[in-house]
Amino acid sequence: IGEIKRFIRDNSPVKMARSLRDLTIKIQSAKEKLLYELNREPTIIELSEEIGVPPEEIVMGLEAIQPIVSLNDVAYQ
Amino acid sequence: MEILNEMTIDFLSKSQNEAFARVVVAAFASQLNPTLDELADIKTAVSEAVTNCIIHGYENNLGTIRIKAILRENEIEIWVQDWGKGIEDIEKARQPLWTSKPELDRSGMGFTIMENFMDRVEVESTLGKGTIVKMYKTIKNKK
Amino acid sequence: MEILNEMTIDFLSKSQNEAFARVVVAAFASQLNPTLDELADIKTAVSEAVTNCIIHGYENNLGTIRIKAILRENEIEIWVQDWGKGIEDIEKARQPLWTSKPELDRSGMGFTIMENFMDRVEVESTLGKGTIVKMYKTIKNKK
Ligand SMILES: Nc1ncnc2c1ncn2[C@@H]1O[C@H](COP(=O)(O)OP(=O)(O)O)[C@@H](O)[C@H]1O
Ligand SMILES: Nc1ncnc2c1ncn2[C@@H]1O[C@H](COP(=O)(O)OP(=O)(O)O)[C@@H](O)[C@H]1O
Ligand SMILES: [Mg+2]
Ligand SMILES: [Mg+2]
Repeated sequence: IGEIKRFIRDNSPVKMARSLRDLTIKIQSAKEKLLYELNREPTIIELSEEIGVPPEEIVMGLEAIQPIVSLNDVAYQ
Repeated sequence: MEILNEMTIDFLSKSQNEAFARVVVAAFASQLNPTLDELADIKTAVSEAVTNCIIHGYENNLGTIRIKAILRENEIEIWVQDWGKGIEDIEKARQPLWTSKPELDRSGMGFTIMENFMDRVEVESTLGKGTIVKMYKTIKNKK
Repeated sequence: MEILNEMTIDFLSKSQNEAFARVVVAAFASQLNPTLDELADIKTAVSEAVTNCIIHGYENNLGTIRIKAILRENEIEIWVQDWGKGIEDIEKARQPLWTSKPELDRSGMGFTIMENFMDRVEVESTLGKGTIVKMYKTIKNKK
Protein backbone atom coordinates (compact mmCIF):
# COMPACT_ATOMS: atom_id res chain seq x y z
CA ILE A 1 0.00 0.00 0.00
CA GLY A 2 2.67 2.46 1.05
CA GLU A 3 4.68 1.19 -1.90
CA ILE A 4 2.05 2.35 -4.38
CA LYS A 5 1.93 5.77 -2.80
CA ARG A 6 5.70 6.09 -2.87
CA PHE A 7 5.79 4.86 -6.46
CA ILE A 8 3.34 7.51 -7.53
CA ARG A 9 4.86 10.35 -5.53
CA ASP A 10 8.40 9.60 -6.66
CA ASN A 11 7.36 9.38 -10.28
CA SER A 12 4.96 12.28 -10.23
CA PRO A 13 5.90 14.46 -13.21
CA VAL A 14 5.13 17.52 -11.20
CA LYS A 15 6.61 17.05 -7.76
CA MET A 16 4.28 18.72 -5.40
CA ALA A 17 5.97 21.65 -3.75
CA ARG A 18 6.96 20.50 -0.33
CA SER A 19 4.67 23.03 1.21
CA LEU A 20 2.60 25.99 0.22
CA ARG A 21 5.31 28.12 1.78
CA ASP A 22 7.96 26.76 -0.57
CA LEU A 23 5.59 27.41 -3.45
CA THR A 24 4.91 31.00 -2.45
CA ILE A 25 8.63 31.68 -2.20
CA LYS A 26 9.14 30.17 -5.66
CA ILE A 27 6.30 32.23 -7.09
CA GLN A 28 7.68 35.43 -5.68
CA SER A 29 11.18 34.93 -7.00
CA ALA A 30 9.93 33.68 -10.40
CA LYS A 31 7.67 36.70 -10.62
CA GLU A 32 10.57 39.08 -10.02
CA LYS A 33 12.79 37.25 -12.50
CA LEU A 34 10.13 37.31 -15.25
CA LEU A 35 9.22 40.91 -14.55
CA TYR A 36 12.87 41.80 -15.19
CA GLU A 37 13.24 39.55 -18.25
CA LEU A 38 9.95 40.41 -19.96
CA ASN A 39 9.73 43.99 -18.74
CA ARG A 40 6.06 43.42 -18.00
CA GLU A 41 3.93 41.47 -15.61
CA PRO A 42 4.15 37.70 -16.19
CA THR A 43 1.08 35.65 -17.01
CA ILE A 44 0.01 32.68 -15.00
CA ILE A 45 1.26 30.22 -17.65
CA GLU A 46 4.65 31.94 -17.87
CA LEU A 47 4.97 31.55 -14.10
CA SER A 48 3.79 27.97 -14.34
CA GLU A 49 6.45 27.13 -16.92
CA GLU A 50 9.15 28.93 -14.95
CA ILE A 51 8.38 27.03 -11.74
CA GLY A 52 7.21 23.74 -13.23
CA VAL A 53 3.91 23.70 -11.33
CA PRO A 54 0.47 23.72 -13.03
CA PRO A 55 -1.29 27.11 -13.26
CA GLU A 56 -4.08 25.93 -10.95
CA GLU A 57 -1.52 25.19 -8.24
CA ILE A 58 0.02 28.62 -8.73
CA VAL A 59 -3.41 30.06 -7.99
CA MET A 60 -3.40 28.24 -4.65
CA GLY A 61 0.06 29.61 -3.94
CA LEU A 62 -1.00 33.15 -4.82
CA GLU A 63 -3.92 32.90 -2.43
CA ALA A 64 -1.44 32.15 0.34
CA ILE A 65 0.79 35.10 -0.59
CA GLN A 66 -1.74 37.79 -0.99
CA PRO A 67 -5.12 37.16 0.53
CA ILE A 68 -7.44 39.56 -1.24
CA VAL A 69 -8.41 42.30 1.15
CA SER A 70 -11.77 43.69 0.26
CA LEU A 71 -12.71 47.19 1.26
CA ASN A 72 -15.40 45.59 3.35
CA ASP A 73 -12.85 43.59 5.33
CA VAL A 74 -10.98 46.81 5.97
CA ALA A 75 -14.15 48.52 7.03
CA TYR A 76 -14.72 45.79 9.60
CA GLN A 77 -11.42 46.39 11.39
CA MET B 1 -17.73 33.97 -29.66
CA GLU B 2 -17.16 30.26 -29.23
CA ILE B 3 -17.29 28.90 -25.68
CA LEU B 4 -14.02 27.20 -24.79
CA ASN B 5 -14.96 25.91 -21.39
CA GLU B 6 -17.58 26.38 -18.68
CA MET B 7 -18.36 25.32 -15.14
CA THR B 8 -21.04 25.79 -12.51
CA ILE B 9 -20.51 25.51 -8.78
CA ASP B 10 -23.05 25.54 -5.95
CA PHE B 11 -21.92 26.12 -2.39
CA LEU B 12 -23.34 27.24 0.95
CA SER B 13 -23.51 30.91 1.94
CA LYS B 14 -20.91 30.50 4.69
CA SER B 15 -18.25 33.15 5.05
CA GLN B 16 -15.40 30.63 4.77
CA ASN B 17 -16.63 29.86 1.26
CA GLU B 18 -15.80 33.35 0.02
CA ALA B 19 -12.09 32.47 -0.19
CA PHE B 20 -12.96 29.08 -1.66
CA ALA B 21 -15.15 30.62 -4.38
CA ARG B 22 -12.49 33.06 -5.48
CA VAL B 23 -9.85 30.33 -5.71
CA VAL B 24 -12.21 28.21 -7.82
CA VAL B 25 -12.90 31.04 -10.25
CA ALA B 26 -9.22 32.04 -10.37
CA ALA B 27 -8.13 28.44 -11.04
CA PHE B 28 -10.67 28.21 -13.86
CA ALA B 29 -9.74 31.63 -15.27
CA SER B 30 -6.09 30.58 -15.32
CA GLN B 31 -6.89 28.53 -18.45
CA LEU B 32 -7.07 31.86 -20.34
CA ASN B 33 -3.53 32.73 -19.25
CA PRO B 34 -4.28 36.00 -17.44
CA THR B 35 -1.63 38.18 -15.86
CA LEU B 36 -1.42 38.17 -12.09
CA ASP B 37 -3.10 41.58 -12.05
CA GLU B 38 -6.02 40.37 -14.13
CA LEU B 39 -6.33 37.37 -11.82
CA ALA B 40 -6.31 39.58 -8.73
CA ASP B 41 -9.04 41.77 -10.27
CA ILE B 42 -11.24 38.75 -10.92
CA LYS B 43 -10.72 37.44 -7.39
CA THR B 44 -11.61 40.77 -5.83
CA ALA B 45 -14.78 41.10 -7.93
CA VAL B 46 -15.88 37.55 -7.08
CA SER B 47 -15.23 38.17 -3.38
CA GLU B 48 -17.44 41.25 -3.42
CA ALA B 49 -20.26 39.49 -5.26
CA VAL B 50 -20.16 36.45 -2.98
CA THR B 51 -20.01 38.61 0.16
CA ASN B 52 -23.13 40.40 -1.05
CA CYS B 53 -25.01 37.10 -1.44
CA ILE B 54 -24.03 36.08 2.10
CA ILE B 55 -24.67 39.39 3.88
CA HIS B 56 -27.46 40.97 1.85
CA GLY B 57 -29.07 38.14 -0.13
CA TYR B 58 -29.32 35.68 2.74
CA GLU B 59 -28.64 38.08 5.64
CA ASN B 60 -26.31 35.47 7.15
CA ASN B 61 -28.91 32.70 7.01
CA LEU B 62 -27.92 29.55 5.16
CA GLY B 63 -28.65 29.44 1.44
CA THR B 64 -27.08 28.30 -1.80
CA ILE B 65 -24.80 30.46 -3.93
CA ARG B 66 -24.18 29.51 -7.55
CA ILE B 67 -21.26 30.67 -9.64
CA LYS B 68 -21.17 30.00 -13.34
CA ALA B 69 -18.06 30.82 -15.35
CA ILE B 70 -17.73 30.76 -19.12
CA LEU B 71 -14.40 31.04 -20.95
CA ARG B 72 -14.26 32.44 -24.47
CA GLU B 73 -11.12 33.07 -26.49
CA ASN B 74 -10.28 36.33 -24.77
CA GLU B 75 -13.07 36.83 -22.24
CA ILE B 76 -14.32 35.40 -18.99
CA GLU B 77 -17.99 35.72 -18.04
CA ILE B 78 -18.91 35.09 -14.39
CA TRP B 79 -22.39 34.82 -12.91
CA VAL B 80 -22.88 34.97 -9.15
CA GLN B 81 -26.40 34.04 -8.12
CA ASP B 82 -28.42 33.76 -4.92
CA TRP B 83 -32.03 32.93 -4.14
CA GLY B 84 -32.24 35.43 -1.32
CA LYS B 85 -34.17 38.61 -0.65
CA GLY B 86 -33.40 40.47 -3.87
CA ILE B 87 -32.71 44.15 -4.49
CA GLU B 88 -35.52 46.71 -4.52
CA ASP B 89 -33.80 49.49 -6.45
CA ILE B 90 -30.87 48.21 -8.50
CA GLU B 91 -29.82 51.63 -9.74
CA LYS B 92 -29.57 52.99 -6.22
CA ALA B 93 -27.78 49.83 -5.00
CA ARG B 94 -25.09 50.30 -7.65
CA GLN B 95 -24.27 53.85 -6.58
CA PRO B 96 -20.90 54.34 -4.88
CA LEU B 97 -21.14 54.53 -1.10
CA TRP B 98 -24.78 53.47 -1.01
CA THR B 99 -25.44 50.66 1.44
CA SER B 100 -28.60 49.29 3.03
CA LYS B 101 -26.59 48.20 6.05
CA PRO B 102 -24.67 51.23 7.36
CA GLU B 103 -25.15 49.76 10.86
CA LEU B 104 -22.82 46.90 9.85
CA ASP B 105 -20.15 49.34 8.67
CA ARG B 106 -20.58 48.31 5.06
CA SER B 107 -18.70 50.61 2.71
CA GLY B 108 -21.28 50.63 -0.06
CA MET B 109 -18.42 50.16 -2.53
CA GLY B 110 -18.99 46.54 -3.57
CA PHE B 111 -20.65 47.21 -6.93
CA THR B 112 -18.25 50.06 -7.65
CA ILE B 113 -15.32 47.71 -7.09
CA MET B 114 -16.85 45.04 -9.35
CA GLU B 115 -17.40 47.64 -12.09
CA ASN B 116 -13.86 48.92 -11.82
CA PHE B 117 -12.16 45.54 -11.71
CA MET B 118 -14.25 43.95 -14.45
CA ASP B 119 -15.11 45.40 -17.89
CA ARG B 120 -18.87 45.20 -17.49
CA VAL B 121 -21.34 44.27 -14.72
CA GLU B 122 -25.04 43.46 -15.18
CA VAL B 123 -27.41 43.02 -12.24
CA GLU B 124 -30.74 41.20 -12.39
CA SER B 125 -32.84 40.94 -9.25
CA THR B 126 -36.39 40.24 -8.12
CA LEU B 127 -37.55 41.09 -4.61
CA GLY B 128 -38.06 37.92 -2.60
CA LYS B 129 -36.66 35.75 -5.40
CA GLY B 130 -32.97 36.54 -5.62
CA THR B 131 -30.18 38.21 -7.53
CA ILE B 132 -27.79 37.44 -10.38
CA VAL B 133 -24.68 39.52 -10.98
CA LYS B 134 -23.06 38.93 -14.37
CA MET B 135 -19.52 40.16 -14.83
CA TYR B 136 -17.35 40.21 -17.95
CA LYS B 137 -13.64 40.75 -18.34
CA THR B 138 -11.43 40.68 -21.41
CA ILE B 139 -8.22 38.71 -20.97
CA LYS B 140 -5.80 40.01 -23.53
CA ASN B 141 -3.99 37.34 -25.40
CA LYS B 142 -0.30 37.55 -24.61
CA LYS B 143 1.06 35.10 -27.18
CA MET C 1 -22.12 13.11 11.67
CA GLU C 2 -23.08 16.73 11.14
CA ILE C 3 -22.34 18.24 7.73
CA LEU C 4 -20.07 21.27 8.09
CA ASN C 5 -19.97 22.34 4.48
CA GLU C 6 -20.78 21.04 1.02
CA MET C 7 -20.39 21.98 -2.61
CA THR C 8 -21.27 20.65 -6.05
CA ILE C 9 -19.43 21.50 -9.24
CA ASP C 10 -20.31 20.65 -12.86
CA PHE C 11 -17.68 20.96 -15.56
CA LEU C 12 -16.96 19.66 -19.05
CA SER C 13 -15.10 16.41 -19.65
CA LYS C 14 -12.07 18.16 -21.13
CA SER C 15 -8.63 16.98 -20.12
CA GLN C 16 -7.56 20.47 -19.00
CA ASN C 17 -10.29 20.30 -16.34
CA GLU C 18 -8.58 17.45 -14.53
CA ALA C 19 -6.07 19.82 -12.91
CA PHE C 20 -8.89 22.28 -12.24
CA ALA C 21 -11.06 19.67 -10.51
CA ARG C 22 -8.17 18.53 -8.34
CA VAL C 23 -7.48 22.06 -7.13
CA VAL C 24 -11.17 22.75 -6.46
CA VAL C 25 -11.47 19.69 -4.23
CA ALA C 26 -8.15 20.43 -2.53
CA ALA C 27 -9.16 24.04 -1.83
CA PHE C 28 -12.43 22.84 -0.33
CA ALA C 29 -10.81 20.02 1.67
CA SER C 30 -8.30 22.48 3.10
CA GLN C 31 -11.12 23.78 5.35
CA LEU C 32 -10.64 20.57 7.37
CA ASN C 33 -6.98 21.45 7.91
CA PRO C 34 -5.50 18.29 6.36
CA THR C 35 -1.79 17.55 6.20
CA LEU C 36 -0.06 17.99 2.85
CA ASP C 37 0.08 14.22 2.49
CA GLU C 38 -3.65 13.90 3.06
CA LEU C 39 -4.23 16.67 0.53
CA ALA C 40 -1.94 14.99 -2.01
CA ASP C 41 -3.84 11.71 -1.52
CA ILE C 42 -7.17 13.42 -2.16
CA LYS C 43 -5.86 15.15 -5.27
CA THR C 44 -4.49 11.93 -6.71
CA ALA C 45 -7.75 10.06 -6.08
CA VAL C 46 -9.82 12.86 -7.66
CA SER C 47 -7.51 12.93 -10.69
CA GLU C 48 -7.96 9.21 -11.25
CA ALA C 49 -11.74 9.40 -10.92
CA VAL C 50 -12.03 12.41 -13.26
CA THR C 51 -9.69 10.85 -15.82
CA ASN C 52 -11.90 7.76 -15.82
CA CYS C 53 -14.99 9.87 -16.58
CA ILE C 54 -13.20 11.55 -19.49
CA ILE C 55 -11.55 8.48 -21.02
CA HIS C 56 -13.92 5.65 -20.17
CA GLY C 57 -17.25 7.31 -19.33
CA TYR C 58 -17.35 9.68 -22.29
CA GLU C 59 -14.58 8.10 -24.41
CA ASN C 60 -13.22 11.59 -25.07
CA ASN C 61 -16.57 12.96 -26.29
CA LEU C 62 -17.90 16.02 -24.52
CA GLY C 63 -20.06 15.43 -21.45
CA THR C 64 -20.62 16.83 -17.96
CA ILE C 65 -18.73 15.67 -14.91
CA ARG C 66 -20.13 16.45 -11.45
CA ILE C 67 -18.13 16.48 -8.24
CA LYS C 68 -19.88 16.76 -4.93
CA ALA C 69 -17.86 17.18 -1.74
CA ILE C 70 -19.17 17.01 1.80
CA LEU C 71 -17.13 18.01 4.85
CA ARG C 72 -17.88 16.48 8.24
CA GLU C 73 -15.93 17.10 11.42
CA ASN C 74 -13.15 14.68 10.53
CA GLU C 75 -14.11 13.28 7.15
CA ILE C 76 -14.39 14.31 3.56
CA GLU C 77 -16.81 12.54 1.22
CA ILE C 78 -16.30 13.06 -2.53
CA TRP C 79 -18.60 11.94 -5.34
CA VAL C 80 -17.39 11.95 -8.93
CA GLN C 81 -20.20 11.36 -11.40
CA ASP C 82 -20.63 11.04 -15.16
CA TRP C 83 -23.55 10.28 -17.43
CA GLY C 84 -21.45 8.25 -19.84
CA LYS C 85 -21.36 4.62 -20.91
CA GLY C 86 -21.26 2.97 -17.48
CA ILE C 87 -19.37 -0.08 -16.26
CA GLU C 88 -20.51 -3.59 -17.13
CA ASP C 89 -18.73 -5.53 -14.40
CA ILE C 90 -17.77 -3.31 -11.47
CA GLU C 91 -15.99 -6.04 -9.56
CA LYS C 92 -13.73 -6.79 -12.51
CA ALA C 93 -13.16 -3.08 -13.20
CA ARG C 94 -11.90 -2.58 -9.64
CA GLN C 95 -9.27 -5.32 -9.88
CA PRO C 96 -5.66 -4.11 -9.96
CA LEU C 97 -4.19 -4.02 -13.47
CA TRP C 98 -7.53 -4.65 -15.17
CA THR C 99 -8.29 -2.18 -17.96
CA SER C 100 -10.73 -2.16 -20.85
CA LYS C 101 -8.33 -0.01 -22.86
CA PRO C 102 -4.93 -1.76 -22.91
CA GLU C 103 -4.43 -0.31 -26.41
CA LEU C 104 -4.28 3.18 -24.82
CA ASP C 105 -1.57 2.08 -22.39
CA ARG C 106 -3.88 2.40 -19.43
CA SER C 107 -2.35 0.89 -16.31
CA GLY C 108 -5.57 -0.48 -14.88
CA MET C 109 -4.49 0.91 -11.52
CA GLY C 110 -6.97 3.81 -11.19
CA PHE C 111 -9.40 2.16 -8.78
CA THR C 112 -6.54 0.57 -6.85
CA ILE C 113 -4.99 4.00 -6.38
CA MET C 114 -8.30 5.50 -5.25
CA GLU C 115 -8.76 2.67 -2.75
CA ASN C 116 -5.27 3.09 -1.38
CA PHE C 117 -5.33 6.87 -1.10
CA MET C 118 -8.82 7.11 0.34
CA ASP C 119 -10.29 5.12 3.25
CA ARG C 120 -13.22 3.72 1.31
CA VAL C 121 -14.45 3.75 -2.30
CA GLU C 122 -17.95 2.83 -3.50
CA VAL C 123 -18.82 2.48 -7.19
CA GLU C 124 -22.34 2.65 -8.60
CA SER C 125 -22.84 2.28 -12.33
CA THR C 126 -25.51 1.46 -14.89
CA LEU C 127 -24.62 0.54 -18.47
CA GLY C 128 -25.58 3.34 -20.82
CA LYS C 129 -26.53 5.63 -17.92
CA GLY C 130 -23.32 6.50 -16.13
CA THR C 131 -21.16 6.04 -13.07
CA ILE C 132 -20.76 7.50 -9.58
CA VAL C 133 -17.63 6.91 -7.56
CA LYS C 134 -17.99 7.81 -3.86
CA MET C 135 -14.80 8.20 -1.87
CA TYR C 136 -14.34 8.80 1.85
CA LYS C 137 -11.29 9.89 3.78
CA THR C 138 -10.81 10.59 7.47
CA ILE C 139 -8.91 13.80 8.16
CA LYS C 140 -7.40 13.50 11.59
CA ASN C 141 -7.95 16.55 13.67
CA LYS C 142 -4.66 18.25 14.41
CA LYS C 143 -5.93 20.78 16.91
N1 LIG D 1 -27.01 39.70 -3.54
C1 LIG D 1 -27.69 40.75 -3.01
N2 LIG D 1 -28.93 40.55 -2.48
C2 LIG D 1 -29.62 41.56 -1.95
N3 LIG D 1 -29.17 42.85 -1.90
C3 LIG D 1 -27.97 43.12 -2.42
C4 LIG D 1 -27.16 42.09 -2.99
N4 LIG D 1 -26.02 42.66 -3.43
C5 LIG D 1 -26.11 43.96 -3.15
N5 LIG D 1 -27.28 44.26 -2.54
C6 LIG D 1 -27.75 45.61 -2.10
O1 LIG D 1 -26.93 46.57 -2.76
C7 LIG D 1 -26.30 47.41 -1.79
C8 LIG D 1 -24.97 47.86 -2.28
O2 LIG D 1 -24.06 46.78 -2.38
P1 LIG D 1 -22.50 47.04 -2.30
O3 LIG D 1 -22.17 48.07 -3.34
O4 LIG D 1 -21.79 45.78 -2.37
O5 LIG D 1 -22.31 47.73 -0.87
P2 LIG D 1 -22.34 47.06 0.59
O6 LIG D 1 -22.25 45.57 0.44
O7 LIG D 1 -21.14 47.62 1.29
O8 LIG D 1 -23.63 47.47 1.22
C9 LIG D 1 -26.27 46.59 -0.52
O9 LIG D 1 -26.21 47.41 0.63
C10 LIG D 1 -27.58 45.82 -0.61
O10 LIG D 1 -28.68 46.61 -0.20
N1 LIG E 1 -16.34 6.45 -15.23
C1 LIG E 1 -16.23 5.27 -15.88
N2 LIG E 1 -17.07 4.97 -16.89
C2 LIG E 1 -16.97 3.79 -17.57
N3 LIG E 1 -16.04 2.85 -17.29
C3 LIG E 1 -15.18 3.09 -16.28
C4 LIG E 1 -15.21 4.30 -15.54
N4 LIG E 1 -14.23 4.26 -14.61
C5 LIG E 1 -13.62 3.07 -14.78
N5 LIG E 1 -14.17 2.36 -15.79
C6 LIG E 1 -13.77 1.00 -16.23
O1 LIG E 1 -12.98 0.41 -15.21
C7 LIG E 1 -11.71 0.01 -15.74
C8 LIG E 1 -10.64 0.15 -14.68
O2 LIG E 1 -10.44 1.51 -14.33
P1 LIG E 1 -9.04 1.94 -13.72
O3 LIG E 1 -8.75 1.08 -12.55
O4 LIG E 1 -9.06 3.41 -13.50
O5 LIG E 1 -8.00 1.57 -14.87
P2 LIG E 1 -7.69 2.31 -16.27
O6 LIG E 1 -8.32 3.67 -16.24
O7 LIG E 1 -6.21 2.37 -16.33
O8 LIG E 1 -8.31 1.43 -17.35
C9 LIG E 1 -11.52 0.89 -16.97
O9 LIG E 1 -10.62 0.31 -17.89
C10 LIG E 1 -12.93 1.01 -17.50
O10 LIG E 1 -13.29 -0.12 -18.25
MG1 LIG F 1 -20.97 44.56 -0.83
MG1 LIG G 1 -8.30 5.00 -14.72
